[in-house]
Amino acid sequence: MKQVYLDHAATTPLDKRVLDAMKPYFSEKFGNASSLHSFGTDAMEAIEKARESIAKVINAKSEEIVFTSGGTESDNLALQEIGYSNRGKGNHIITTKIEHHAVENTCKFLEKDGFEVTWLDVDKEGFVDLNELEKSITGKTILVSVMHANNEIGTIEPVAEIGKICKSKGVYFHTDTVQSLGKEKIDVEAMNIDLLSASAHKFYGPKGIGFLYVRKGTKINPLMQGGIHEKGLRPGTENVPGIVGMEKALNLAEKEMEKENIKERKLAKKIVEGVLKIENSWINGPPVGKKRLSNNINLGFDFVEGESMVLMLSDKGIAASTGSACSTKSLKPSHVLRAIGLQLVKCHGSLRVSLGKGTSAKDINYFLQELKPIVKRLREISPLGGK
Amino acid sequence: MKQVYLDHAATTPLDKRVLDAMKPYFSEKFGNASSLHSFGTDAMEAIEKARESIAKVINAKSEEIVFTSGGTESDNLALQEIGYSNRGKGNHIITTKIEHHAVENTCKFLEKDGFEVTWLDVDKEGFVDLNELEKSITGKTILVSVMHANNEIGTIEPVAEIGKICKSKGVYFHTDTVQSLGKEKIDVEAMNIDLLSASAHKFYGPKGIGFLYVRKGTKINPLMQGGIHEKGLRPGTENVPGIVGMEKALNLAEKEMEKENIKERKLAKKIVEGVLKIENSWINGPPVGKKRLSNNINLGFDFVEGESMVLMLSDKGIAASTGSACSTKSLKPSHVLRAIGLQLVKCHGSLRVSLGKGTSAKDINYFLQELKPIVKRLREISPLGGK
Amino acid sequence: MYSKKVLETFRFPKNIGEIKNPDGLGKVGNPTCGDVMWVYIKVNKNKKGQEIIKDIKVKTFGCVAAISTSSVLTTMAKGMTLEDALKIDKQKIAKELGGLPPSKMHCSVLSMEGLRKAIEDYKNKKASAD
Amino acid sequence: MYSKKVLETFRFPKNIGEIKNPDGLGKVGNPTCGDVMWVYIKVNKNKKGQEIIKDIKVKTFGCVAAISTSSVLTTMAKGMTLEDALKIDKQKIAKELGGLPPSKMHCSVLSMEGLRKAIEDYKNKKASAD
Ligand SMILES: Cc1ncc(COP(=O)(O)O)c(C=O)c1O
Ligand SMILES: Cc1ncc(COP(=O)(O)O)c(C=O)c1O
Repeated sequence: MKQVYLDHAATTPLDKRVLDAMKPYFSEKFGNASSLHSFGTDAMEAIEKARESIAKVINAKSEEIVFTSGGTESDNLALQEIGYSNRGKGNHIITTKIEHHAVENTCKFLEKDGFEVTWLDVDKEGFVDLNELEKSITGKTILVSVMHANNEIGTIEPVAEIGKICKSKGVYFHTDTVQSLGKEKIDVEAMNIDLLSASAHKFYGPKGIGFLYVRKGTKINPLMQGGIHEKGLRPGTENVPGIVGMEKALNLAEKEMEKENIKERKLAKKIVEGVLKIENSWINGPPVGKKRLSNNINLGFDFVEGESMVLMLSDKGIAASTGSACSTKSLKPSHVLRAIGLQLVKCHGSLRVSLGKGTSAKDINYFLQELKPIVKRLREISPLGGK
Repeated sequence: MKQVYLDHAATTPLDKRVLDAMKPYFSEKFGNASSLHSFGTDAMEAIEKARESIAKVINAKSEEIVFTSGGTESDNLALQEIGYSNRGKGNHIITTKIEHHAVENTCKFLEKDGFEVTWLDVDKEGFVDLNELEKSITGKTILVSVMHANNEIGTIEPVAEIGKICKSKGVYFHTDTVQSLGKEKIDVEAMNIDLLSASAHKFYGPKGIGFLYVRKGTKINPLMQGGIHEKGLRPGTENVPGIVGMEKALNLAEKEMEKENIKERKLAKKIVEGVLKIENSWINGPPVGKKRLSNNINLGFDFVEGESMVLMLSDKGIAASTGSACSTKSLKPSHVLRAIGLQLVKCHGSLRVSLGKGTSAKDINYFLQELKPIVKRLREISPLGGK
Repeated sequence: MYSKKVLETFRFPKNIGEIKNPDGLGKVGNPTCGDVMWVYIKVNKNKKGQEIIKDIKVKTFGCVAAISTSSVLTTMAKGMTLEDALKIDKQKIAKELGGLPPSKMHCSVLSMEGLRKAIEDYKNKKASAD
Repeated sequence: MYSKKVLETFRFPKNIGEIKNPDGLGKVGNPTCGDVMWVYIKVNKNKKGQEIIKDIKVKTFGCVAAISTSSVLTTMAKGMTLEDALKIDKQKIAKELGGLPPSKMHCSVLSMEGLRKAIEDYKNKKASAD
C-alpha cells in the first residue's frame, strides 16, 4: 500500500546523510568524552565541533549550548531551574495558554510549588498580545516563556518583539523552538533570547538528543546531579553519535530551509483549497504564509471525531494527527484549540497534517482523494449534523 | 599503531549486531510512539516488546521498566523523586562512600535541601558492612542506595543481603547496576530490589539510553513534566532506536555473560601477575574472583601520577583510566580510593584497566610490555622514591 | 493502545445506521464531550411470547472505541430478550473486544446506556399506547 | 582538554633530570596533593657580569600539565639573568603552552615557585658562604 507520512510535527525520519555522519561514532570513535586517552579526546573533539557549529546556526557562543536528551528535558531544565535558581528575585512566571505539555505541565508543577504563573491568552489565530504580555511583567517576574511556533496550529509568535520587551524589563526570556528550529531563522542575539529549547528528531535528526541554549551569565542550576559535564549543567556520559547527528541534521535543515519552505507552503495551499471544498470544514490557526510554520496545516470538520479520521486515514497508508480528546490519554481536548476560542464540539473534529522533505504533490493528491470519502462515511454514521 | 581499548568501564563500542537491530527504526519505522497511525503503533510495539524483554532479564514486570536517557538520569529520578515523594514518611537516606557521582552528588544535593544522609564506610576491599547498614536504618529512613558493582575498583556488593534487610525494615532499596548489568545475574525479586539504574552504553548498547526499574506500587513522581509517556514517570518522545538497541545489547550480554566472565577473569589474573612484578605496585579492590567485576582491574603505583601514565599509554595506543585527582575537573582524588583507606599520596598513582568482549591475551601482553617502561620512565623523572 | 479486535471491529462495524420508525430510540452522550450514540430498536415477540430485539441499529459520533463498542453491543443485543439485553454490561462489551484501554471504558458504558434508554423508550411508548 | 602544545611538550619534555651539586635547589609541592617539583640550577656570570642561569633541570612528580610546565619553565629560564628569571610568571608559562585549563594553572604557579625557591636557595648559600 502507498505510504504517505504527514505527521512531521510528531517526528521525522532520520536523514540518511545524518546517519552516515553518525556512523563512525557508534563502534569506532566510540570513546567516552571524559576519558583522557585518544578515544576520549576524539569524542570530545567531535562534540565540541558540533557544539560550535550548532551555536553558529542560532548566533550563539559555543559554551552557551547544553546538550540534553530532547525537547522535554530542555524545557524542564529551563523552566524548573530558572524558577528555583531565581526565587530570590521573584516567583512570577509568564507563559501562554498554547504551550507544549512540556512547558505547560512544568509551569503547573511550579504553580503547585508556590510560583505564580500568568497564562497569557491568544487570539483566534493563536498569537499572544504584546501589550498584555508587557503589562503582565511585574517586579516579581523572573521568566517569560513563549514558544516560537505552535506544534498544533503552526502559529509563529513574534519572539523578536517579546525578546525586546523582556530585555527592557530585565526578565529572562525562554522560547521553545522544537517546532521551528531548522524551519525558521533564529538569531538569539537579534531576538534577545536567553534560553531556547530544541529537539533533533523534529528536524530529521536522531531521537533522544536535544539542546538548551543558555545565555552566558544566566543564573541557572542543573536539574540532575552527577559528574562535571556540559559546564556543570548536565551530567552524564555524552551521547556522541546523537550530538554529531543533531549537528549534521541542523546544518542540512538550515541549508535546505528556503527551498523547503517554498515547497511546503505551496503544498499547504493545495491542501487548504482541496479541503475547504468539503462542506462544514475550516482551518485552525493563521492562514498559510509567513506567520505560520510552512509545514503545518490544521483542519476542522463538523460532525466527525478526529481519532476515527486518523485511524481510517492510517488504513489508507496516510499518517496524520488530531487534537481530539479521544486521542489523548488524558481525555481532554486540545488546550490549544480551546485557547483560540474554538467551541468544544468543534475541537473533536480536528486533523493536523504536517508536511516534510519527502512530501510531494502526488502525496497531497492522494491524501485529498482519500480524505473526502472518510469524512463522508463518518458523517453518515454520525447522529450529528441532522442529515 | 596498535589500538588496545582497556576502558570498557567508561564506555563500550556499539556491538554491530545491536546497530543492525536499531537500523530499521532510524528512517523506516521511525514513528512517534504516541501517534495513532501505523508508524506510531509500529514504534509503540517495538518499545513494548523491548520493555518486556528487558524486564524478563532482571525478572521484573514489563510495566516496571521506565526508559531514561542513561544512568545519570536513572539515578537522579530514583533518588530525587523517592526523596521528595516520601518526605512525609521521613527524610533519611542511607548510601555508601563509594557511589558514582550521579548518586553521590544527588545525595549531597538532597542533604543541602534538608535530607539527612548516612554515608556508609566500606572496608579496604570496598565492601559495606551489613551490620552497620542495618543499624543505620531508623524510623525516618525512606531509602537505601547501594551500588551493585563499583565502577573504579569492581567490588560487587552483597545486594541480595541488603535487599533482604531493606525489605524486613520496610524501606526502599535502590541499586545502581550501571557497571554490573549484563556482567552479573540480577533478579529484582530474589534480591528484593525496589529500584535499579542501568545505562546501555556500558554493555555495548547505544549512548543516550538507559532505564530505571521501579517496583510496582513504589511511591515516586516524575523528575520532568510533560506528556503522558512511560506511565507518567518520564515524558518526552521515546528514543525508539535507542530502546530497541538497549534490548538487543542486554540480551546479547546475558547470553555471552558466562563465557565472557571466564575469559575476562583469566585476563585479569594475567594482568595482576604481570603488574605485581613491578616493584612498589599493588591492586586496589578485591582479588580477582566472584566478588569482583570480571572486567575490572585497578592498579596502584608509588611515585608516579595517574594522568601522566594514561597519556603515555594513550601514545602507545592503549586506552585506560585513572582515579588520579589531576584527571578530574574537580581536582579531588578518587573518593573511592580514599574510602578504602588508601593513603592520599597513593591515590595519585592509580590505573584502572577494564576489559571487554574484544580484549585478547595479545592485547594484555602488549599492555604489560608497554606499561613497564612507562612506569620506569615516570619514576625516573619523579623526585619521589628516593632513587 | 487498541486491541486487534477493536481495530477490526472499527474497520467493519455492524448495525450502523438508523431504523425508520423505531419502536424505541435511546439518545446518549454529548457532542461537547466527543461522543454521541443514538440506538434504534425494533421489538418483536419470540415463540415463547417474550419480547425480543428484532432489529437494532446505531448512529455514532465518536472515537474508535465508541464506534467499535457500538458495533459489538448491537451484535450482542440483536435477538436477545429485552430482559437479557438489559443485563449486558460494560465488562461484557470490553471482553468481546479483547479489552479496552482504561480511558476508553466509558465508551462501552455509553453504548450500554444507549441500549437501555432505547428499551426504556419502547416501554414508555407502549405504556402510553396502552 | 589540553592544547596540542601541552601534549607535545609532555611527550618530549626538556631539561628533565637532576644536577649533581647544584648551586640552588628549590623543592615545591606536596606528594599528597599530587604534584612535586624539584628545580636544580647552576649559576654563572655573563659577559656583563650579571648572574645567569647556566643550567637548569627539574624532577617532576605530577600530571601532564605539571610535566609540561616543568619543561617550558626550564627552557625559558635557561640562560636568563636571575633577575629576569624571577619575573617569569604563570601567565607567560601558560601562554607558551598555548593555554592551560583553568584547573591546571596551579601547575605553572608551582614551577615558577620552584624556580624562585632555587634562586633563593642559591642566594642563601652564597650569603652564608660570604
Ligand atoms: C513545541 C514542542 N515542545 C516540546 C516538545 C517535546 O520534545 P521531545 O518529545 O523531543 O521531548 C515537542 C514535541 O513533542 C514540541 O512539539
Ligand atoms: C556506577 C555508575 N553509575 C552511573 C553512571 C552514569 O551513567 P551515564 O554516564 O550513562 O549517565 C556510571 C557511568 O558513568 C557508572 O559507572
